[in-house]
Amino acid sequence: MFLTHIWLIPLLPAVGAAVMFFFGRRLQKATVSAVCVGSIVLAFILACGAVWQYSAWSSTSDNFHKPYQTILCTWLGSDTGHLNYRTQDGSPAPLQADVGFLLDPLSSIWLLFVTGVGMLIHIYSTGYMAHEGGYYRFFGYLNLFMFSMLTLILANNYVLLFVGWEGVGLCSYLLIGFYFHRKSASDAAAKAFIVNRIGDAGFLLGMFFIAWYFGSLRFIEVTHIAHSGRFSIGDPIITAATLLLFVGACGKSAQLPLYIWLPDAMEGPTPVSALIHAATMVTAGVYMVARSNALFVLAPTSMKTVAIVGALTAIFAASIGLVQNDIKRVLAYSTVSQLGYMFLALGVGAFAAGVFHVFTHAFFKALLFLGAGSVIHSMSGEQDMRNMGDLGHRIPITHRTMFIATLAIAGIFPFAGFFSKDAILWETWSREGGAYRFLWYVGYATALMTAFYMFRLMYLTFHGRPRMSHEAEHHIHESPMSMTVPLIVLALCAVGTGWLGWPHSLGGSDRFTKFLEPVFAGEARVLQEEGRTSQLVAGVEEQHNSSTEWLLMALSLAAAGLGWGMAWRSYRHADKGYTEPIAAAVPPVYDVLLHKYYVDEGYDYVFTGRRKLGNVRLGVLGLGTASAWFDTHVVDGAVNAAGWITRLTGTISSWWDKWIIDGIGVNGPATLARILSYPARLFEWGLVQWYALVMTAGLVGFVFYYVYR
Amino acid sequence: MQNHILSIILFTPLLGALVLLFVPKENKDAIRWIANLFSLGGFLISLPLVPMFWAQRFEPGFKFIEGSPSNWIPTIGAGYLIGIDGISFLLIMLTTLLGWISILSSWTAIENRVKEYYVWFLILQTGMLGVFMALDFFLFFVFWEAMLVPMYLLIGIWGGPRKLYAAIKFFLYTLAGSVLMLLGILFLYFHHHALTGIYTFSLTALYQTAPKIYSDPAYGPNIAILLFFAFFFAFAIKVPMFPFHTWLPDAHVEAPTAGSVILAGVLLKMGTYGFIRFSLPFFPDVLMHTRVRTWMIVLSLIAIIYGALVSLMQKDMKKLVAYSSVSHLGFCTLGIFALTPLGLSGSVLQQVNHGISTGALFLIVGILYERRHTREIAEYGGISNVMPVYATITMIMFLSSMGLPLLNGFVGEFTILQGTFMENWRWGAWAVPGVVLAAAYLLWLYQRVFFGTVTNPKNEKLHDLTPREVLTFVPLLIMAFWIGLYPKPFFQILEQPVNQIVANVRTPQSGGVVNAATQPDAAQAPIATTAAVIDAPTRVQPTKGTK
Amino acid sequence: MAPVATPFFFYLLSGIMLIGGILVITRKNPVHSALALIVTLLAQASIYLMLYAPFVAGVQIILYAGGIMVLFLFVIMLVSIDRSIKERQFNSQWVVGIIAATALGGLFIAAFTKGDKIFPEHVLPMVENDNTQNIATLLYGQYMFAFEIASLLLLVAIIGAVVMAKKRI
Amino acid sequence: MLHITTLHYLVLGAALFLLGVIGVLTRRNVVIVLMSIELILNAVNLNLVAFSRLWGGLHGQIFAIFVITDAAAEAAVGLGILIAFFRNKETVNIDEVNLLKW
Repeated sequence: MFLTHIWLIPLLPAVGAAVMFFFGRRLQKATVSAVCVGSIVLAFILACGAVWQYSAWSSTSDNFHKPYQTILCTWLGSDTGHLNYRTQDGSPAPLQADVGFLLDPLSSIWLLFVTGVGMLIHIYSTGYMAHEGGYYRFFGYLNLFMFSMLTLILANNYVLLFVGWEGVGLCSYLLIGFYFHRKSASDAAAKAFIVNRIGDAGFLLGMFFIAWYFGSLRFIEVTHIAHSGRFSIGDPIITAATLLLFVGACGKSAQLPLYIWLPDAMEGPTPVSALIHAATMVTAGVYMVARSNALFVLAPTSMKTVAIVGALTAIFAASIGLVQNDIKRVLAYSTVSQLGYMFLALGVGAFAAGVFHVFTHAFFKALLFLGAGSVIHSMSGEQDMRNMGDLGHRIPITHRTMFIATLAIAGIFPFAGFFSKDAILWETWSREGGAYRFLWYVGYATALMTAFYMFRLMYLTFHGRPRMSHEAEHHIHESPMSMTVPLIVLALCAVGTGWLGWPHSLGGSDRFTKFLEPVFAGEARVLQEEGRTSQLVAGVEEQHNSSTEWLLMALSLAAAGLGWGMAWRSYRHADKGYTEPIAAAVPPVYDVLLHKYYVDEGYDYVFTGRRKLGNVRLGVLGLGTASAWFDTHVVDGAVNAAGWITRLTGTISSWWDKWIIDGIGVNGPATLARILSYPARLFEWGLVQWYALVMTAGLVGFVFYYVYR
Repeated sequence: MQNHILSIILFTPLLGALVLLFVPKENKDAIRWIANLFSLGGFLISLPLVPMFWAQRFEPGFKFIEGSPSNWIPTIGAGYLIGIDGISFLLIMLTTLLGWISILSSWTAIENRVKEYYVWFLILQTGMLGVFMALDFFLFFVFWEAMLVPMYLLIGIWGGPRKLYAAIKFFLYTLAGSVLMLLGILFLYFHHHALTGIYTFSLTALYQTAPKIYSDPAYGPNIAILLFFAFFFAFAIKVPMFPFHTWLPDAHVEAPTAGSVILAGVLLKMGTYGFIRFSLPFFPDVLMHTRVRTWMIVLSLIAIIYGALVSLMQKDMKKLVAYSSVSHLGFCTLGIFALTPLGLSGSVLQQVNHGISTGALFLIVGILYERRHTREIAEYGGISNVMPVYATITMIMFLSSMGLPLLNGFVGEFTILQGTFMENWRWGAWAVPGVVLAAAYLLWLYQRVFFGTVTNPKNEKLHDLTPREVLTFVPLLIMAFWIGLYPKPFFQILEQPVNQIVANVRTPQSGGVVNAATQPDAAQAPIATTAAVIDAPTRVQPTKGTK
Repeated sequence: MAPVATPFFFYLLSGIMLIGGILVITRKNPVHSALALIVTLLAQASIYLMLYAPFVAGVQIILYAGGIMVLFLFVIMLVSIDRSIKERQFNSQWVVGIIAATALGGLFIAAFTKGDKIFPEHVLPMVENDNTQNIATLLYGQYMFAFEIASLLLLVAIIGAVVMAKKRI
Repeated sequence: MLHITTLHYLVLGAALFLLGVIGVLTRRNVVIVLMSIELILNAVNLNLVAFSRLWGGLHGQIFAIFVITDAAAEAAVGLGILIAFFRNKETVNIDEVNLLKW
């Protein structure tokens, strides 16, 4: 029942959004909350039911480890089979995109945490947004986002996934720009959308390559064909396709070089940052790459690219996060960095580990954001950590839950982050006989930085001396129940979710990887055939050297501890005008980090052209200016010149006509006639009776002639 | 009724214009009511065509044919011969819908010379419908030219400050192209006579003989290419394709709102329609065996990116939308010259989409213009605060225009891109930046006009949409969502004609030199059997879940 | 009719006509002229009777004296004649005009004198009764077409007169 | 002499005709000019009827009737023009009609 009605899961939020669109303006806040939160709660229940039913269904012998697919109807395409294109081998394939849903372990995981975290954040928002204008608009957008995200997750083909993909981008745009009267917010919104669009363009092209090569865009068919062995490893078209898909993922999941929109996206309300820009939407890229794993494993170049980009992003963003002062920006860079981790895992072929990190990260990062939101809420909108301090005992629930989340993200045993992060680091170390070991160092350094900037955040916010103004201090209060309850639930998850992937080396059974096995099993075979790896999934893992793994765990714990310690030393007693340790040690580095490596400025000079380089405008705006000039002066100029030449010849012709042809040729004889006519005119003075008289005279003459001839 | 439905649709607006002639011009409200009645009537009368056409959407050839060849001026072989296929059907429905909407939208916008305005508008409507219906080249040309005059007057009388410049530019530019087309038509006409001894302008007859020019030793490929360009200029100016587009921004900026809507929504489609209806079937060999097609594709790609870039820099809202039309129409011509069923059907769908979304965009600009009498982007800001409903509708239409999935624009663009990509992936790849730039210029415009706080005190008192204005948008919104959510009917309507055209173009003509390298799949299909060209695919059955 | 009476009446009526004609062209007041013209016309109608043309005589009285002259009188009433009565009545070329007319008259007399012989000695006999019937037969028979043309001419004249006399159409 | 011949009628007609001509040529008042024209027409009619009597046929009389018709039409149009003219120029003097004069 749940499985067959799986389409209800995305539809419910869509209905909520539609209700808000048409009637939201007239509804009470309570009704708005009831409709929107209710739809998500229902979706969550349905999602749980569907996953539960799916696990039962897929363990039957008939459907063992099969994905569940249901196709409602054809969306794109004529459905008659006559509207076709030709694939690369010349066979016809229809233009086809279904409204179809696919449930397998991969989408189950996303389904659960998206609806779960989404539900909690909806509840949280009823408290957070209670005093804001545009309440119904906010919830309408949130519901629309849930619809898009769930479509993205449950889609059975790339096109429908793209629908969700663009849909979440749109909702992200709308929600970042929620405070649209602020210029910075609308700038950030447009930036997010356009940067995402660049990624989407790559995604589109990747999709076309897949359609051209595989003749279908359904995941099941593509995976099936990819597994069939028709294509050799390293096939250039598949490499191109996967690289283009990864461009899309870079846009959506904020990887280098398209990460720039995510920190700015913090202009949106904090629940939005938590839901969209931390827990769910930004992991869509990870989802898409994991979904296309069958293709990626056929393209080692793409895999390497993914891994390197991921690792670089991780350390790059973490280093920026070290010195940021805006509480949400720290978290934003942390998100970018963690997403880098996930891509690192995917790139080295440890899909399950990457997905595991997505899963745990969703909870603790959402918790961190919501906690930050709670802090901001209590501080009456203040986001700068330099003006906080000593909040720990004033908002205890927020403090404690956030502390749990910090432990989780820093990778302290036994919190969730520890398991997922260590899984990634371990896979990076061990995959392909250590080919990626250089990336491990990067990941390790990142872990150290992560611990440092997270504990820096904690100490600056909750400990040290109070640095806020007296008025603000006076207003500090713990958030309402609707906000703290989600925090507590998420804190529980931040502790517990990691245990799902308790590794074998520590005596666990790593249920998480096992659950995902059907999705990635095929790839393990490919990788093995390739001879690139000796182990991937459970069952093989016992063979590896547990002692090395323990050593690595200990090292990363040490790194986390070191970061914590450094932060403790520097910020424990932070008072007004505290010194940043990095600024004290190497000021130039601090400056570069504080200005985010000047990347935004560089992009403005080179790509967007919003800043002029001297007198020259480069980038798109420069091209646009040049094109506009070309258009008015050259293209339109040519048209006008043609008109001008025509008019010039016209003027000459008319002069010739007037003075030569008409003047001499025509008017000449006329003038002559006129001159000659003067004598004749003497007889005519216009009096009627004179004419009659002349007539009579004529008559006299006439009669005279007849009488006397 | 069934047999004459096309004629009824065609002449209803003209009847309205005749009736209006008898209404005293002082009686403005009566004139408005009558004009609206007739335009709405024209739309409603065209609705029964939908089920009728739907019933025979898979049948080959033209449907609802009326008249016969040479029944009009037998001495020269011109006839009143009209009929439609899926392509013209969609465009006709678009025309009747947009005609109604634009007439409705001019209720308060036009205050002087109301009677003439509506009379010309209704005549224009008949002209446009006639272009899409005519199956006789003479008739086609008559409508093609006849529709120029009302548009010229609409721009020239009710336009903005530089209306005369714009109107004359529009008129002369289009006329220049038409003259070349007339020469081309006459050549085909006499060529047909030379081959068969019959003087006729009937399209179906010319379809038989025109493709033979290429391989005819008396003329040869060069003549065929020249002829192709004779038609090309007429259509490319109308579309407008890249170097011929500059009349468009001027005409749009100066035209009254309804004129812009019709100009963008329908008039531009005549160019693309001309390509599909005439250029492709008349000169298949020119397209398949010479470099001409590559040039067409290159021009389309330039239009896509260049139009978007120029649009990015505009300071005038209408000009911005006008250049975005150049970009969008670039997609349409790209789809046409990709010469694949997907490209063609996407192109026609995109033409309809462009009519809907860009039509709506011009209405949107027109509404602000009516309130503030300026189109300068810098004059606005924070309009969302004072006109929330308007802002919402605008957002939806912008999204539709930039091709967001589940709205109409995406369906067309995706199909075009896929069809083009499959023909040559580089073509598809070069077109994709246009999608990104579309988002850039539209969102930037939205941000500058709607976001922020109201900084200009003149904008503080703007009132939101009136019910009449909302009513003008409702059909467009419905269509936008319909095409976006459930485009299958449209694909089914287009399927037969596009396959037919592609089959005609890709099948080697008698005596034509088939270049196997450029045309790997040409040999399969006889001209008339459409389904055979691209045989039914072996569809992989989806894995159905158990209940 | 007795032969004595005929010359008498002829001269009487001729005298009336000529006096009337002279009055027409010499009176200052157009009303007087018109009245004189009526007298002339009535006298001429009598002469028609002497020429066995009763129908023409009737038409002369009804149409000319009755219709056209009423029209003249109306117009005279419509246009203001006060000013023109006080002004000069003859134009600058009147001497030349009279000379020309006299010359013409002289020529007429010469013509009559010279051409006297071309007329037959005796008038041909003529059916004296049924004149109207015979005219009708001719009008609706032989002259049918001319008759219709004349009616068309009248129609045009009516429309023309209305168009020209009406202030605004 | 006592016998009245056709010639008498012709002389009478000629006299009437000359009176009419004198009127047309010399009078300034348009109304009287028009009346003079009527005189001329009547002179012609007299001749026609006289000849009709001479030849013993009715054709002359028919002609006379047509001339009367013509006179009626001419009078109507002429007087219409007169009224239009008077309205514009406030005069009935024919020598002031010189709009078409070069």
